[in-house]
Amino acid sequence: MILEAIHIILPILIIISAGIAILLKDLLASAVAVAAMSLLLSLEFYILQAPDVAIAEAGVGACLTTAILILAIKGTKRMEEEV
Amino acid sequence: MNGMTKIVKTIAGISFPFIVIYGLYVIAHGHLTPGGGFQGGAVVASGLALILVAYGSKWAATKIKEHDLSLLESVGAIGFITVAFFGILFGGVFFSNFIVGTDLLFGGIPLAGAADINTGGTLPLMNFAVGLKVIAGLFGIVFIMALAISKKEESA
Amino acid sequence: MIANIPYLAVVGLIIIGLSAVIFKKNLIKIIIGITIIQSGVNLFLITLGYREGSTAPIWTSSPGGVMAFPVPQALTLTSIVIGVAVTALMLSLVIHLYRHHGTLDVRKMGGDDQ
Amino acid sequence: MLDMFLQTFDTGNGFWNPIVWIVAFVVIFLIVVIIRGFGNKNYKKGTGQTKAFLSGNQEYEKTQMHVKASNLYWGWTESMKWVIDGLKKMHTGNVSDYVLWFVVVMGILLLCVGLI
Amino acid sequence: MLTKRDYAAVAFLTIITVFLMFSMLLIHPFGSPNASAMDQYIIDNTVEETGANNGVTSVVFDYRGFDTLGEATVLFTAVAGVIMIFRRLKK
Amino acid sequence: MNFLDQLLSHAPALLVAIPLLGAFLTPLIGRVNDKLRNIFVIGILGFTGILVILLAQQIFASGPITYVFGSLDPYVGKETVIRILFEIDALSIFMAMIAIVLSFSAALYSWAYMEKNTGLDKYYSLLLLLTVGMLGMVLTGDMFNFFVFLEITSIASCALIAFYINKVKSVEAGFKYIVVSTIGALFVLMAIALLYGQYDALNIAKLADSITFSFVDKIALVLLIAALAMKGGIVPMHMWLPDAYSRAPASVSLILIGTTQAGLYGVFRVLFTLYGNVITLPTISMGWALVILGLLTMLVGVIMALIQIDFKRLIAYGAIAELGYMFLGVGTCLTILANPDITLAQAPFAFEALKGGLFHVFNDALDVGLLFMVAGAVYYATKETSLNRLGGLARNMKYTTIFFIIGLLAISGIPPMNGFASKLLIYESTYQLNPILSIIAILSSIMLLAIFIKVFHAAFLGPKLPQFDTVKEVPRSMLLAMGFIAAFIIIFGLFPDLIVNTIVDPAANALIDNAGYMRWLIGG
Repeated sequence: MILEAIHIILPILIIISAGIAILLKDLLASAVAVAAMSLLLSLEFYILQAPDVAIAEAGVGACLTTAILILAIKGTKRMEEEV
Repeated sequence: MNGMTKIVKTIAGISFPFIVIYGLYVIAHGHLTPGGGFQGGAVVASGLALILVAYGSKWAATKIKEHDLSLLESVGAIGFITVAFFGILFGGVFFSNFIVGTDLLFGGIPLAGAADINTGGTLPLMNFAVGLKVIAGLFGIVFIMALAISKKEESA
Repeated sequence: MIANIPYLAVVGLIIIGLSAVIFKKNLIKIIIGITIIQSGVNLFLITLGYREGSTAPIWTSSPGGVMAFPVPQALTLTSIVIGVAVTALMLSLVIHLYRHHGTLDVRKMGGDDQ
Repeated sequence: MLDMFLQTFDTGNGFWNPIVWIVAFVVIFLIVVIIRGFGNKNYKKGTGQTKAFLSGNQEYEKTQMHVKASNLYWGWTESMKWVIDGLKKMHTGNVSDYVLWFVVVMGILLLCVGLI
Repeated sequence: MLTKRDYAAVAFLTIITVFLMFSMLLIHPFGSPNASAMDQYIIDNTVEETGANNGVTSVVFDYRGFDTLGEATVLFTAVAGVIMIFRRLKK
Repeated sequence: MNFLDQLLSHAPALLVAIPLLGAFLTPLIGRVNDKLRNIFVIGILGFTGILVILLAQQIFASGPITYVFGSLDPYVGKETVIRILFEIDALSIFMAMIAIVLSFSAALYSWAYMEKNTGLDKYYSLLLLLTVGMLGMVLTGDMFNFFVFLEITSIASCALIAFYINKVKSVEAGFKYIVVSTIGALFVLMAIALLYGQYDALNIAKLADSITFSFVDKIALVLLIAALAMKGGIVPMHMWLPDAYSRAPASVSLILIGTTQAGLYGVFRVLFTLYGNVITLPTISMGWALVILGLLTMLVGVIMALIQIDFKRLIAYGAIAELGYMFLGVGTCLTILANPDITLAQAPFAFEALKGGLFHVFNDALDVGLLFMVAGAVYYATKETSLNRLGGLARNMKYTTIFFIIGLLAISGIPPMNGFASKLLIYESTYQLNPILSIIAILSSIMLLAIFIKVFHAAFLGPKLPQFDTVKEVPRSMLLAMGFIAAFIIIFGLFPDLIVNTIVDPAANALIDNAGYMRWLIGG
């Protein structure tokens, strides 16, 4: 029962963090939201019995992708311009 | 990009060996426990990225050149494809797992459900090659981008 | 049985990512959108391989019983690494574009036909 | 071997043989040369005969004689302006629009294939 | 203010959403795949054939090793691309 | 002799593995010597080309070849296919020939054309990787493997398009290309996952054997077709194409033709082979969709080409128009095949249309490739791409002008060049489906002639302009590459029958002969 609840809650959380990543105006914050999404995704992978993918997603998605995103934001501009 | 404060540097220095050892463990035990060349390589690369961020890319540029990373990556890739080519020579087919069942290293035949570190045939070899490649590749990407950005900051 | 909620989350992620690519004006936001689509597709692949009450396909100290499918997990691994490669390339192009334009607005990249 | 090369290309409704075509061309060319041989031989180089005759007007400078690429087919582009303007408006050069077009085509195809 | 483009985008995104949702409802229910020929074979035979305890690694490096070569190539390509993009130009 | 047999039996794997090994080695060799690296790359591509020809001979003689990676026992005949396999039939090897001809001439052309740039080690490495991607896409028999090679192709070509990083338009073109093709590739992956989820298989033949055309299959079909057509540059998803083609180095534009055609190959393979068993069920709509997209592609391509003043951009729009002919030919065949009331024997023109479409794939690669090389040569000599400022080059660049005339005649389908033969097949067969189709096709062919005569007039004819007084003929390696392609064009034009009978006919047969593709699976 608890597992089923997690199966329902985690996808919803993932979608929420994806939405936050899109909606935030601060690119640094949205990069962090993407990292949070990756972390939740890797948790979901772990629960779906894919520990290999969970490690890869945590290492690549949550750490390295965020690192290069933040590097790129550092090299460009932090805030999203108003229209 | 300059380095961070002494606290960050120290903590990064302390945690770095653990991250690297965990990553190497993941690579070496890829055929037994969750993980493998990619995952372990990604873990080690994130450890290296941590050091890069803590000490700054200027410091890192004195220690390592992007040439060397590119070379290391080529070596990993060539090692991987060479193992695959050996499949033609010894196993008759490209990508054949020719070591399983021989007396070579990693050639042990697992008893039912009890593979150990000495089994897996070409799998551990490929794991090592891919691990090397992924470490060099992923860290290379982060390193080159960091270097390019710091250069731009200097010129601006 | 849970009424395919993870599957619907996949569609949600893909559509969120696509709308980010279509509606957002910031180049890095577009890249974040693509990352989200990638996550959605990865989640879909893993979800396809899941079996109710299964264990991971690893025999070391496994309790036995049904196992989750290994093939989709392998495919997802490949897809994750491809994703980071693409993201890195796109971001480095964006850094260059910023150097030339001084802005990240997608409308700056006009065509030659106007 | 040779007859393999000389086979005629059968298109289902007719045939097409480039070799014959080329032979015909060569023959026509020879005929033209022969007819040209009957022409007037009084032509002299270096006299006024070689200059362009523009109704007695002065000849333009060489660089101005060349019609620019964007001026070619001016009439056609002028009369088809409504099509060309529409198409130009379509090519915005914006990545989001490119993806939007992809989404549009995918939606239409989904409607076509999914509902029928 | 919504432009014509926004309306079109929303309309077509809705179409895609609806179709994808339907396909997600029609595909096999969560957690109980309806066919398992390929995967069951791998689960049954991995340990004997490849000598690995990790099913995923055996798929990645043995059964579908060629994909992994492709994946390594993608990474190599990306690194080559990034190095090329940030290369030093001749002055 | 034994060695040759051994080589030939492993040729399918070596076709991909050898350029790949070459790509990994190129940066190492480039450290030693530049000239050595160029020779190495050309040698690798030449060797691959020889392998392609050897393999082609074998396939045209004895049917499709299956190569299983990793085991001598492919588990065929048991209930499923476990491993990745290469399934090479006549169509695959046909596309592989195109890819290798383009790559080889691009490598030859780059020697002089790219000489003065930095970063050439990576450039050549990426060139080989792009070849690997194209070859892998056309040779593979596994859906996921197809996706992986698709990604290799897009990443390598993106990096190559952005080669001139100091020019902002190149970087933009690279960025647009990678965004568009990544999204397309992700939808391809989504479709593969949908198919996998239903049938638990990834092999094309196995999937084709078990497809029932349920609702989910329909969705997967649309996702695949839309994404691959975008990769192939079909209107209205073509807009990345002129940007990418015109801003890349000329040698890269040459190979990019190969990548778009690999995308088209994906469309054809999906429609005819993957969904081949249910080809009468996808209703007639898919065939008509192809025909309509083809017509749109032709018209938009020629109209946009007519108003361009940038040399390479104009050729890029011309290339788009050419893509329409292929879609038209293949779509015509599909409408007949998909109609349960008419068999193929009752409508022989459908097969002619397919032959025309496939023949045109090769011809288009050659013609557009030659024109791009000429554009590159003009740029190399004058550093100028705007047609408004060019003029009178025929006086200084005699060979280039001759090659341009050959390309002009070929692309606009003037007899006796190769474009005419394939277009003739398409005109005659589409006329029997619907006369309007062939009228539009002929019309756009005429417009193509007009477009390229404009280029000819603007760039090559006219008085000698003072700013181009010092212009010289381009170096020998570029002329050699152009001559290589031009020789193909003339041979294909003079002996169309030979080409159609030896390579196009088997390819067309392989495309509609679905049972032949799956023979090893069904019949053991």
